[in-house]
Order: sequence, then structure tokens, then C-alpha cells
Amino acid sequence: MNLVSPRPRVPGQPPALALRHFSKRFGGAHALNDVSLDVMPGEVLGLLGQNGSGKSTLIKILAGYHAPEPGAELLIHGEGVTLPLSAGATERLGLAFVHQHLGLVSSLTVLENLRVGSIASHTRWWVNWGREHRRARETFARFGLDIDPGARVADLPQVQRALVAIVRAFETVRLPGREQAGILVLDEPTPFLPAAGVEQLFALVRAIVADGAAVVFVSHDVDEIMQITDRATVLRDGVLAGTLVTKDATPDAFVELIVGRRVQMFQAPPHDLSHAPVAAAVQDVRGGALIGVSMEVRRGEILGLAGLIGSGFDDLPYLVYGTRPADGGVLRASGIGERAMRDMSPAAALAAGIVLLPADRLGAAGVGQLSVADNISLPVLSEFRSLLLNWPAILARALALGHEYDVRPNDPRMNLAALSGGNQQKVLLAKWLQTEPALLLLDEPTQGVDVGARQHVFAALAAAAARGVAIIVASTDFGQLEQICDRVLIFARGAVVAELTGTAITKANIAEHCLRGGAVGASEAAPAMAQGFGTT
Amino acid sequence: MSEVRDMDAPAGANPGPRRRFNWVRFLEAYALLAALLLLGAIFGALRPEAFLSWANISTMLGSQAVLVVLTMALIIPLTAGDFDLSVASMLTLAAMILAVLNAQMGVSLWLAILAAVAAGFVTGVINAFFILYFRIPSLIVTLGTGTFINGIVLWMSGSMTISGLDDALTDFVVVRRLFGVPLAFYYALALCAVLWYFFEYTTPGRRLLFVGRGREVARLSGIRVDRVRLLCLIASGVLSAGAGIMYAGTIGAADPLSGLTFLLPGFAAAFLGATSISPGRFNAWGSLVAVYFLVIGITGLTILGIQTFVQNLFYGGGLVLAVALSQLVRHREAQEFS
Amino acid sequence: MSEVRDMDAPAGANPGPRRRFNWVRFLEAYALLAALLLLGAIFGALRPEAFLSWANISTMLGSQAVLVVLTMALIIPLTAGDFDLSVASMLTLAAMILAVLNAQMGVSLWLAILAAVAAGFVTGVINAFFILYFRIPSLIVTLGTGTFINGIVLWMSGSMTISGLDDALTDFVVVRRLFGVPLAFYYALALCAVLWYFFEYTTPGRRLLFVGRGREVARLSGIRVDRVRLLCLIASGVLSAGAGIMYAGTIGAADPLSGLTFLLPGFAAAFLGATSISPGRFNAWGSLVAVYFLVIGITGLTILGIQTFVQNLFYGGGLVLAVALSQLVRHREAQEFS
Amino acid sequence: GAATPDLEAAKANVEAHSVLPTFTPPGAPFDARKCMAGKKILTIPVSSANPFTKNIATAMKAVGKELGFEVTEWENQARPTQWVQGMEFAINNKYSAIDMLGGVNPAVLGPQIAEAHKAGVEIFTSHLYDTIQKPDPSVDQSMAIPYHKVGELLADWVTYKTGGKVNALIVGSDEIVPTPAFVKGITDRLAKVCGPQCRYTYINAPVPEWSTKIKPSVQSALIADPTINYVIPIYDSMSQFVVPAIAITGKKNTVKIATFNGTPFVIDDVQKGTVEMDIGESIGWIARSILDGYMRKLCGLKTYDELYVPFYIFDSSNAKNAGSPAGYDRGYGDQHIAGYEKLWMLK
Ligand SMILES: Nc1ncnc2c1ncn2[C@@H]1O[C@H](COP(=O)(O)OP(=O)(O)OP(=O)(O)O)[C@@H](O)[C@H]1O
Ligand SMILES: Nc1ncnc2c1ncn2[C@@H]1O[C@H](COP(=O)(O)OP(=O)(O)OP(=O)(O)O)[C@@H](O)[C@H]1O
Ligand SMILES: [Mg+2]
Ligand SMILES: [Mg+2]
Repeated sequence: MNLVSPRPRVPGQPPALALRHFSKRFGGAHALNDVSLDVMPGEVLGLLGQNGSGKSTLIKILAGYHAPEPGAELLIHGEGVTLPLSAGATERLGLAFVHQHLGLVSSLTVLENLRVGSIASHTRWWVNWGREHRRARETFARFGLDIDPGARVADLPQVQRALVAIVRAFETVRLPGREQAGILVLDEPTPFLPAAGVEQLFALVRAIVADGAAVVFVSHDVDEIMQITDRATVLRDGVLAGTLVTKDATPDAFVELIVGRRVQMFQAPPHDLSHAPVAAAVQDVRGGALIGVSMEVRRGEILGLAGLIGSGFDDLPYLVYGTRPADGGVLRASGIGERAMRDMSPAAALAAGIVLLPADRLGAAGVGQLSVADNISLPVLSEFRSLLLNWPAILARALALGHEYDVRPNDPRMNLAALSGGNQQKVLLAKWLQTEPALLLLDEPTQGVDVGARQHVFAALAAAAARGVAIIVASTDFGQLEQICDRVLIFARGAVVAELTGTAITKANIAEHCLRGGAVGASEAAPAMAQGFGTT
Repeated sequence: MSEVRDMDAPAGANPGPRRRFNWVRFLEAYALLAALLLLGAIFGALRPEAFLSWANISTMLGSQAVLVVLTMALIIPLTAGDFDLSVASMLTLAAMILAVLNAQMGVSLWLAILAAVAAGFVTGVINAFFILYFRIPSLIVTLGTGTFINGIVLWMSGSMTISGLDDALTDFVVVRRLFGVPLAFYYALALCAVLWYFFEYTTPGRRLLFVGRGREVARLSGIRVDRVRLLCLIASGVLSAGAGIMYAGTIGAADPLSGLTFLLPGFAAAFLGATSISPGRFNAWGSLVAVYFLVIGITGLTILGIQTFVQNLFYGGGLVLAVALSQLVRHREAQEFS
Repeated sequence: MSEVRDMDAPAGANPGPRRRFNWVRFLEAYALLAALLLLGAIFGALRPEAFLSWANISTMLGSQAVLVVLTMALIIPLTAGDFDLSVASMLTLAAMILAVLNAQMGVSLWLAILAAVAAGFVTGVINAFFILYFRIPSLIVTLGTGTFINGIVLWMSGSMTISGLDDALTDFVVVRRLFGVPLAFYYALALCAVLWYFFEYTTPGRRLLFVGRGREVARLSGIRVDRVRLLCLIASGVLSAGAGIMYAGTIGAADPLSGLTFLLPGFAAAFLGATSISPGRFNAWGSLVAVYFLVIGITGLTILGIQTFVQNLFYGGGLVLAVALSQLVRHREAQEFS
Repeated sequence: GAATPDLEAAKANVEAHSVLPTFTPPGAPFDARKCMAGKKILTIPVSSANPFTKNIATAMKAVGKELGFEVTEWENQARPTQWVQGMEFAINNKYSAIDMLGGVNPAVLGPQIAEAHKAGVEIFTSHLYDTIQKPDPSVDQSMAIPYHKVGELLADWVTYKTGGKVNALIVGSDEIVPTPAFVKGITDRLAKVCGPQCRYTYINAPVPEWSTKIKPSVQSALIADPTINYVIPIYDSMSQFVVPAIAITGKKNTVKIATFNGTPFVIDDVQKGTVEMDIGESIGWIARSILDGYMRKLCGLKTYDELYVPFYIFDSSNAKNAGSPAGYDRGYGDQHIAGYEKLWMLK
């Protein structure tokens, strides 16, 4: 595997990637409006913006998925390229992508997904799968990973899927036999990664940048942007809002540029819950990765669950809700008294006033192809049933909730899929909170939701808590836990290893506990990775 | 208009408060109905005395009631995301059970009907068992059970036509008339109304939609997905049996084979129907319109004495072009049916 | 074993260094083949002289070649995620074109064959046009075009059976033999081999799979999804035409209807085949095994002189039970086909 | 049955049907034009996609035109619901009679027939029942065919050709009304003229399943019993699936085909030699005979209920007279045309 040799940054060298007048219209609305930007070789450019501000659209144009509106130009290493890009052109030009939602086909094997690039663009009449297998193993080994190329992607844990997509992109960008260094485009790869995983990713990015590659990095996490980028460009409603040089910008500056106004970062009002009654408690839960966890949550409390992927923190909501089979344990909740976890089922949970908002927004939480009204009314249909379902009333309710939760646009007849991520999340929160549950279980409630929209979601959660709803939030986004939680439980290897309260709940502190709790897992991989590059 | 609003309210996609009347949506929903009327007008102009006679119209309405009912039997599992290819075989089986029990063994009509319906129920359960317990795609299962049932029918009947059914049956299906239209039509009509009400205005009906569009979402919202699918397959079996009984009533006998020819027209009607009235969803009224759109075409051609192959041309061409039109209206944006 | 590794390595075994032999996977892949052999053994034991005679075996092999080819025509678009219900009609059309041109108008056989294949090509293009340009579900489009084609065939043939085809055709299809087996079988075999190689060992073959399993991802990865689907539909049309030519060759004539009965058996074989050899994927060898599994059963039954309705029972029952078995092996975990 | 085959009887019967039929008036002459004035008949062929019935219907229409009254064909594709519509159409449009042609089973139209009778429309069936079968009581006039005689003729043929060593495979479709009588005709006659040493097997294949069942069934039967020397598909359109079955089992020389209907492509096969013999009926003759019977009924004359259609054997010797490619209604001579013209006082 010979790599492009490191090159010095000669001044006056043409940008690795130069976009001119990129525009894209969907129906009437501009998703992207005359955006131009440069990325220099050996540079990491951040790309930020609210949901729907056009980041992915821009990237999909680069990938040849969308055709831009006429007038767009693309220069790569100073040479003009005809748009729209044809299949295979991207690879030839050294463009590699990790798309939002990874772009893997889960019912196919890791190997097939790894090779989809060449499958798509090279017509080969003899594929030696045996050899491909060995090569894939070697590749993974070089990245310090142990992933079976023969496994179906669906059978891998989320984090490994992300790694497959990332490895695929890095392999493409470092393909031999190209005189120019490649260009790597990462569209929100981090939500799927644990803190340690993000570190590994950044290590890789720094390595190829050192080799002279150019990187475009999309994230909603301003801290990540601060960490890894040299410059960052912000899109707003499809237009270029501005570009900041990272090292002389503050996070607030970014946020302000993203949202277009100064955002009041949400901060949960401190309140004393010691006298609040216990809403629900579990004893010695076993199942998923959990090997015996006990905990309780009080009415009005927002309890955070954190840990490294695989530590089991994100199994708890699903076990309590009864969608993953529990091996043992007891649940005590106001609604159902005492109940063996084995016997839990969604129906039983709902009967007890326990509701779950899963992370997979359009896969498990709501149906994209049905209207907002349909989605919102599902849990409460019986309220509208007289002789026949009262649609005007249902629409009115949906409209009211939309207003209350600040869904934009607030049109109950619209298909859920047509709403943006953040707005979808608001709708789905409303769907469950209108049932006045005793306990609300959340998994990654703001994954892929932009900083502006987050504040709305947080406010909605706080309001619910104030009404006495007990809330459990499982998340790898420690920043958000810091913002909203009264208490955070740290998980490692299937057990609770630490409990943070009050001022102890800080992003750094949570991260540290997670890493220390799961030290073994983390510190092993990272050096393996570094050394994987050292060899080249 | 209120009807329109009510009907497509769930279908979604049009601003609520500041809502203007939406021509595109209206066109999309009623294009097929318009086409139907146009077709009727054309044939009426060509052969007024024969085609526009109430006698002819009532004949058309009456003679295709069976197809309407069978289509209803199809759209229930389709809405829940399952194919049922065994409906036509079930129709034949029900008719044959009726004939064997009532005409041959002299069992009372009502008992025979009960038996036929029971058979439909059992078929539904068997289909569901293989689909839900073994997790086999419904397409395969029902293809298999359908063929199996054909075998049973051939065996029961010795592949003979069995006539001599109790006149009461034919009486209540085609002989008795209301405004000159055989009762069969009103049964079909009533069924459509019930299904429409069920799908649009009852909670179980809405749940069905979620089961079809998002199994996981439905499950996590506390819907017992497998139970819903089971019930749908049973309903489809029972309705097919009903169609079979009506069929036996229409022709006053049962034959082991002719019923099978209903399968493809049934699917055609179901899918064509899903492009009208409440587009993008299998729906009762849409299917009704679709059935009679195709029937008017065929009958008109027959009355004009046009050679029979033109019927196939019309059937196939009509189906594709009608759907293509409705796609043009919605700017050819793909719609996943269910 | 090397064969097994090569075949299902891509399908997702775990070869490479620390690879154990995977019994479950092996069982799953070869259960149907085993069932086939078992069935053969049973009938062989009951009527050795008749059933195990080479005459019988070669007859079985030769007589199902058409169905095998038609199944291949089905699995190509199925892999890319499209249904083609028009294959059987296309088969009939091809046969009829051949008969009309060659037998009636005396056009040379090769020209006639060329015309038939061209018709298959055009049908594929038309299907693709409606599916891809209007974004209509393939199920509807091909249901419609299929019916339309039936009409054309009835018109061309005046709904008559047309015989008198050039003997060269029958010669090269059923008369000439290799090891006593008609050439038709070897054509089918060759086609299977080609398709198997294409799907397993070429990148264009894999593109199909990505298109079928994840359209969005395929597009994101730079696969020209629509072009792939177009090509698949064309391939399916052309192969159906091929099947039609072979059919005309086997019966030395063409009739406007009989060919249509191949549709359901074709689908049965395709889906049953998708549970064996490389389970979870439509695959050539699997389909081959499926076809002969079903035909062995039916032949055996008739040799035992059992009434013909039992064929339907076996066909339907065999299909469902075979798939159910393969599901038991994989612990009834649902598998999305394509 | 006789211990030794009665080859003479067989031979005689075969030869009787190998000579061109001659026309002998089936009844007294009458002025068809006059008495049919203003009457109209709707004919529902079992399927307009079935060339045999389609052609009879077409011929009837032509004759009707010639006689100055309307014969309408109800185009359909064998769907009972379409037949129902046809019946209603006839009733609504005041037809004098409805003809169910070549397989439309009155049993599956009970309600409509009752309605027709109420409306004073007469119900006729033609080329449906065997003369020894009792027509459905609701039928006013049935023009039946002596299928059992055809069966006997087939039996005689195979007996005669094999010198009394018959092992026949009979293929039929039980859902077709006359099949049982037809098959009984064959088997009884075999027992009678051929005797106990002659054997036969019967296979039932419903029409829609001909293509899927006949070929494999015949193949297996031939393999299971290598001594089979005749396949008798009782309706000759079946033969297109029998021929390949014989070919693929490599028994072209040992197994012959004898059948009935005189469908052109089968007569072509007779010319080619893949089918040994086909018993034909002249379409034009059938059409005229049907109408003759109906007209007598509608005109209140004395009528008869057996179609007057001579059966004529096509074999290698005379098949070419039907033309190549063969056509319907060719090779039977044209006696009937003049004959009926005289009978109907057109001249
Ligand atoms: N697939 C789609 N088809 C049609 N319109 C869409 C589609 N996706 C989004 N839209 C529309 O584009 C608009 C922009 O969405 P966008 O993500 O910018 O909202 P947003 O204000 O960013 O929400 P939030 O920031 O809370 O996530 C939305 O109002 C949405 O209605
Ligand atoms: N296929 C589509 N049809 C119609 N509208 C679309 C489509 N894809 C994207 N949009 C709309 O275009 C706008 C830009 O979408 P895009 O995915 O680029 O936003 P984004 O910046 O990537 O948001 P996020 O941060 O949530 O990924 C949004 O309003 C979105 O709704
Ligand atoms: Mg994006
Ligand atoms: Mg958003």
C-alpha cells in the first residue's frame, strides 16, 4: 500500500477543491444558493449550519448525486471539472465521502460495502472474492480494527458501521497512483462515534492532512469544529453566511453565525428534587449489555445515562420499555406497581405511562410517509373517537402542539419526512408528551439536530419535567447532558460506575469518567491506529 | 368539498389554517372518475339505445360486484403491507364448498355458507401462520397456499361444474333488484362504505396504516403488529369467501376454475384504485371506481361487437395509462403504495 | 468445499484465517438440494425401473428447460428490486412472432428469431419507460403491459394455434440430444452458469444487488441506478423472448394462451430458489434446484399414477414447506429478498 | 367383450367415416327467410378466443345475414361473468333466443336463464351435450353431438390399426360437459371390439392447466408404461402438448396420436405425420345445422335435437385436401351449402 508522499505547503498552490456558484433548487425553494468556497491542500475546512441549511446538498452535488443549477463550476487542484460529475469521476479525482447516515446497505456484507466504490465505477469481469477478503482484513488490521468482511453490516454495532464507512472513505482518498493528494468529505460522521472513536477519527484526519490531503468536515458540534478544523464555513438557508479562521474564533461566534442571531444557550434551572416522589425504579436489570443495574428516577427529574458505546447505557431505555428482551430484573413504577422486567412490553409500558422516543427518527420513532397529524395522533386516537374519528379536532390538536413545540413549518398535513430533522424531533416529542407520561425515555434526542433547534427541544423537555414528568436521556453527546440533566449515571461494561450530580455534571467530567470507566476499550485502539499509519 | 377535505385530510400535504382549495390534489383524486364518465359518454354516444339503457347499466353494476368484493379482500392486507395471492383460489373454494354441501349433500344453505366462511377464516389463519411464525414473505406463502387450494377444489369437485344451488342464494344475489340493480351491487357498495369508514374514521383502521407503512414505529407505539397482520389476513380470507358465495350466487353454480381469472383484475383494480380518491393509499372508493372504469370499457367494446382481443388491449393499456396520467398530475413524484 | 467458500464468501460467510466450517449455513444452502435428492430416492425406491430410468431423468431435465430460462428472466429484475409480471406474456408473444413470421409468412427462421428477440427488447424498454420515467411501481406497469401483450398475441394469431415451424428449431431444442438429454437443457444450464458468474464474480452483477437493496446508497455511490434498472428490464424481456423461442421449439408450434401459465411457477421457482445455494439472494443455481425439486415431485406422482389434482397440492405444499424448512434452519429470522 | 378382437366391425366403421360425407336433408324444407323475418339470435361462444367456437359463430353470422336475420356474437373470454352480461344484454335487447355455443354450460347461468324465460327469450345450446346426455331442464332446444359415437370411432381406429393390441393413454378434461360420455364411448367400444387384452389409462387435465399438466403427465405415463402405443387426446387442441411429450420421451415411432375436432394446425400435423389421424367436423356444416334446428324451433316447426354433422377422418391420405396450411371447413366437400340452400328454399 504505497501512500502519496508528504508534500510541503507551497504558497500560491491552487486550492485542492474550489466551488463556484453552487446552487440547487428543490421545487420552489433554494436548498443551496450561489455558494462558492475553497479548500486548500493540507487543510481541514469545517462546514456548519442549521439543519437544512444545505450542507448535505452541497456534498451530494460533489458526489454527483444532485446536478447543480447551471452556472456552477468546480475546480480540483486548479483544473476545471464538468458538472454534474459522472459516476466514477469522483474516485478518479480523489474525492472520497462519508455521507450523512453513512451510506451503507445494511443487508449486504461489509466487504461489498467496502468495495462499492469500485463496484460502481470499474467494470470488472472477474472479482476474486478470496483476495478481496484478505485485502479487506489487512486494511482493517492497519486501522487497528477487527471487523469480519464477511459479516452483514446489519449485524455490526452502530459504531463499527461508522468505522466501515470511514475506513472506506480513507481507503479511497489514499488510492495509489494519483499524483495529487485526495480530498476527503465527512458529513456528520461523529454522532455515531463514542468520544474515543471521535479521537481516533481525528487522528486519522490529521494523518492524511499531513500527507497533503484536503478535508471537509461537517458537524453540529462546535467543540469538534474548534478541535479539528483550520477554517470553518457557515451556511444559512442555503447561502454562505461567512467563514471563520478557527484559531481566532470563539464557539459563541460560530453559534451566532450559524443561527443568525445570538442564541440563549438553554440552561436547566437548578431545582431540588430530594423530596420528589420516585417515579420509577429498576432493580438488578440484566439484558442487552447490562449485567445488573439498579437505579431510580424521581418525578420532575432529568436523568442522563452516559458511557462508551457497548457499555450498555443505551440499552436501559429499551429494556424498560420492553422492546429488547430482559434476562432479569424488576421494575417498580407508579403505573404498574412491581413488575418483572421479562414481562415488559410496549403495551404494558404505555399502560404504565412509560413512553420511549427512540434514536432512529424515521425508522422507529415516526413514519415519514404519513402526515404530521397522523404521527402525532397515533397514541391518542382513542380521544378523538366518537361515532367516527374527528379529523378537524385531530388537525386542530396537531396544529396547537406544533405551535407549542415551535415546529416550523407548522402544517399538520405535511408528511413528516418533509420536515427537517429538528422539526421532526419536535413533532415526535409532542407525540409522546401530549400523553402526559409518568416516565419519558429518550435515546439520543438531538442526534443530527442543529444547535438552534436543540434549544427548543431542551426547553420542551425542561417544561415537561417541570410538570412532573420523569425523564431519562441516554446520549453520547455529553454537552447536552451537561445542559439539561439533574443527574448523570456513567456506565461501563454493563454496570453503573459513577453518578454525577449538580456542578459535577460537565462535558469534560462526563467524558473523563466514561473513558476511565472503560479505559481498556479506549486506550487500546488509539495507538494501534497511530501505528497503523506509522508503518506507511 | 367537505367530503374531499375529510377524505384527504389524513393523506396530508396541504397547509391547514391558510388552506386554499387545491386544484392539483382535486384533479389527482378525481381524474379516474372523470375518465370513467368520459368513457361512458363515448360509448353512450356510439350506441345510446344499448349502452345507456338502464338495463345495461344495472347489468354492469351487478355483474362486477364480485370483483369489487374480491378487490376489497385484497386491499386490507395490502394496506398492512402483505400480499394475498390466494384470494382468487379462496373465492373458488368457497363457491365449491357451497355447491358441494348445499347442492350435492343437501346441507341447508345457511350451514353451507357458514362452512364456506369458516374455510376463508382458516385459510387466513394458515397464511398468517406461515407469514408470521416462519417469517416468510407473504407473496411466497400465498402463492403456495393458493396453488394448494386449487388442488383441493379440483379434488372436491372432481373438476366438474356443480349446479343446483338453493334458489334462495341466487335470489338474494342477482334475482332480487332495487331500482333494477341486483342486490349484489348493494352488498359491494355497503362493503366499500364500511371499509372506507373503517380505514378513515376508526382507530384500528389508522393502526393498519402504521403497520403497513412503519412496522417498527407501530410496534414501538404499542400496536401488536403481528396480531393486526393476522386479523388482516383473516379478513382477506373471509371476504374472499364472501366473494365466492356471491359468485356462486351470480352464476347459480360453482366451477373449479373460472374463479381464478379474478386475481389479476383484482390487483389491477386495487393498484389503479390507489391512484384515485385518496391517492397514494389503497382505498375502497378508489377501487370501486377502478373496477367500473375497466368494466365500462370492456362492456362498451363488447356491445360494439369489437373483437375480444381489444378487451385485453384496453385492460392493459387502460391500467398503465391511467396510472401514468395520475403520475403526471403529481409531477411524476414516486409514491410508495400501501 | 472451495466451491462453497467462493460462492457464499460474498454472501457473508466468514472465511479468511480463523474460519471454521459453518454447518448451519451449509445446511441452509443445501437443504433444498437434499430434499430434491431425498424425493428422487423415494420415488426411485417405489418405481425404480420407471423413475430411475435415464429416459425419465433426461425427459425431466429436458422438459423444464423453458421454465428455468423464464425464471432467470425473472430473477434479474427481482435482484434489482423490480417485478416483471409481463415475462409470461412476452414468452407467448415471442413464440407467436416466430410462428407467424416463420410458419405463416415463410420468413427465414433466423430472421424470425431476431424479430422475436427484438420484441423482447422493445417490451423491456417500454416497461422501463413507464417504471422509470413515470415512477410507477413495476408491479402495476408489468401487470398492464402483460395484459396488453396478451391482446396483441390474440390479434396476431387470430387466437389460433399456429404450427408448421421450421424443423431446424425443434431440432436444436428437443430433437438433438447429448447423453440422451435434449439440447434445451444445456441451454438452460449454460444460462444459469452465466448468470451465476455474472452475479457472483463481476462488478456489474454486484451493482444490481446494490440497486435492489439500497437505491439511495447506490446512487450516492455513483451507480447509475436508472440505467441499471433499464438494462435489467431489457434483459428480462430478451430472456423471456428466449424462453418463448425455446417453448415454440419444444411444442413445434405457438398458441396464444398456454404460455401464460408459466408465470406463477416462475415466481415460485425464483423465490424458492432464493432460499437455497446462496440464501437470501435470488440466484441462478438456487432457481435451477427449485425448478427440478418441484418437477421431480410432480413427475414422481404421475408415474405412481396419482390423480392430477395432487400436482397442485404438491406444488403449493412443496413450495411453502420447503421455504418454511429453510426458515427453521435460519431460526426463522426474516430475510428481505432481492 | 369378445375374447378375440372384432377387427371387421372396427374396419367397417373406420371406412364408413373415411369417405366424403354426402348431404341428406335432416327434415322437411321450409321458407327460412320468411319465418325468421324480424327474429334475432344472440350466440355466446364458450370463448371468442377459442378458434373452434369462434369460427362456428362467425359462420352462423354469415348464414344469418344470408337469410336476412340478425345473429350477434357476444365476444368473451370464457368468463362466466361475461356470459352473464351477454344473457342480460340479450334479454334487455329483446332477442328471440340465446345460443350457448360449444361449452357454455347452462348449469352456470341458472338465474339468468330463468330471467330469460320470464322475458320470453328461448334458451338454446349447441355442440355442448352428447346425444345420450340429458340436457339441463332449463334448455328449450339442444343441438347435441354424438360424442360417444366419436369415441367409438376412435376406439375402432386404434383397434383396427393395432390389430387389436391396444394400450391407449386417453387425455380428457372432465370439466367439459360431454367428456364423460365421450370417454365412456371410447372405453366401452374398446371393451366390445378389442376385448380384455386391450388396456387404457385416463388422465384428466382441466383446460386452463393443459400446458402445465398434459406434457408432464403424458411423459411420465409413457415412461411408466412403455407398452403404450396410442395417445388419444379427445380434443385435438391438446395434441400440441402431447406431440412434444412423445418427442421428448423418444417414442415418435412407437406411439401414435388419434384425436377429434379437425382443428387446422392438427390437420397440419397429420400432414406432417406427427399426428396419425384427426376426426373432423365441417364448421360450415355445423353452423348451418345449428341454425336449421333453431329456425325450425323458432318457426314452430317440428325440430330435432341431434346436430346433423358427419364425422370425417383425416389421415395421411386425405389431410392435404384441407389445404396447407389447413383451414377450417376445408376438405369436407361443399354438399351442405347447396343442400341447406335447397332445404331453406333460398332457390
Ligand atoms: N424532502 C423534502 N421535501 C420537501 N421539502 C422539504 C424536504 N425536506 C425538508 N423540506 C423543507 O425544507 C425546509 C427547510 O428545512 P430545515 O431543515 O432548514 O428546517 P430548520 O429550520 O433547519 O429546522 P431545524 O433547524 O429545527 O432542524 C423545511 O421547512 C422543510 O419543510
Ligand atoms: N430530495 C429533496 N427534495 C426536496 N427537498 C430537499 C431534498 N433534499 C434536501 N432537501 C431540502 O434542502 C434543504 C437542504 O437540505 P440538506 O440535507 O442539505 O440540509 P443539511 O444542511 O444537510 O441539514 P442537516 O444538518 O440536517 O444534515 C433542506 O430544506 C432540505 O429539506
Ligand atoms: Mg446533512
Ligand atoms: Mg432542522
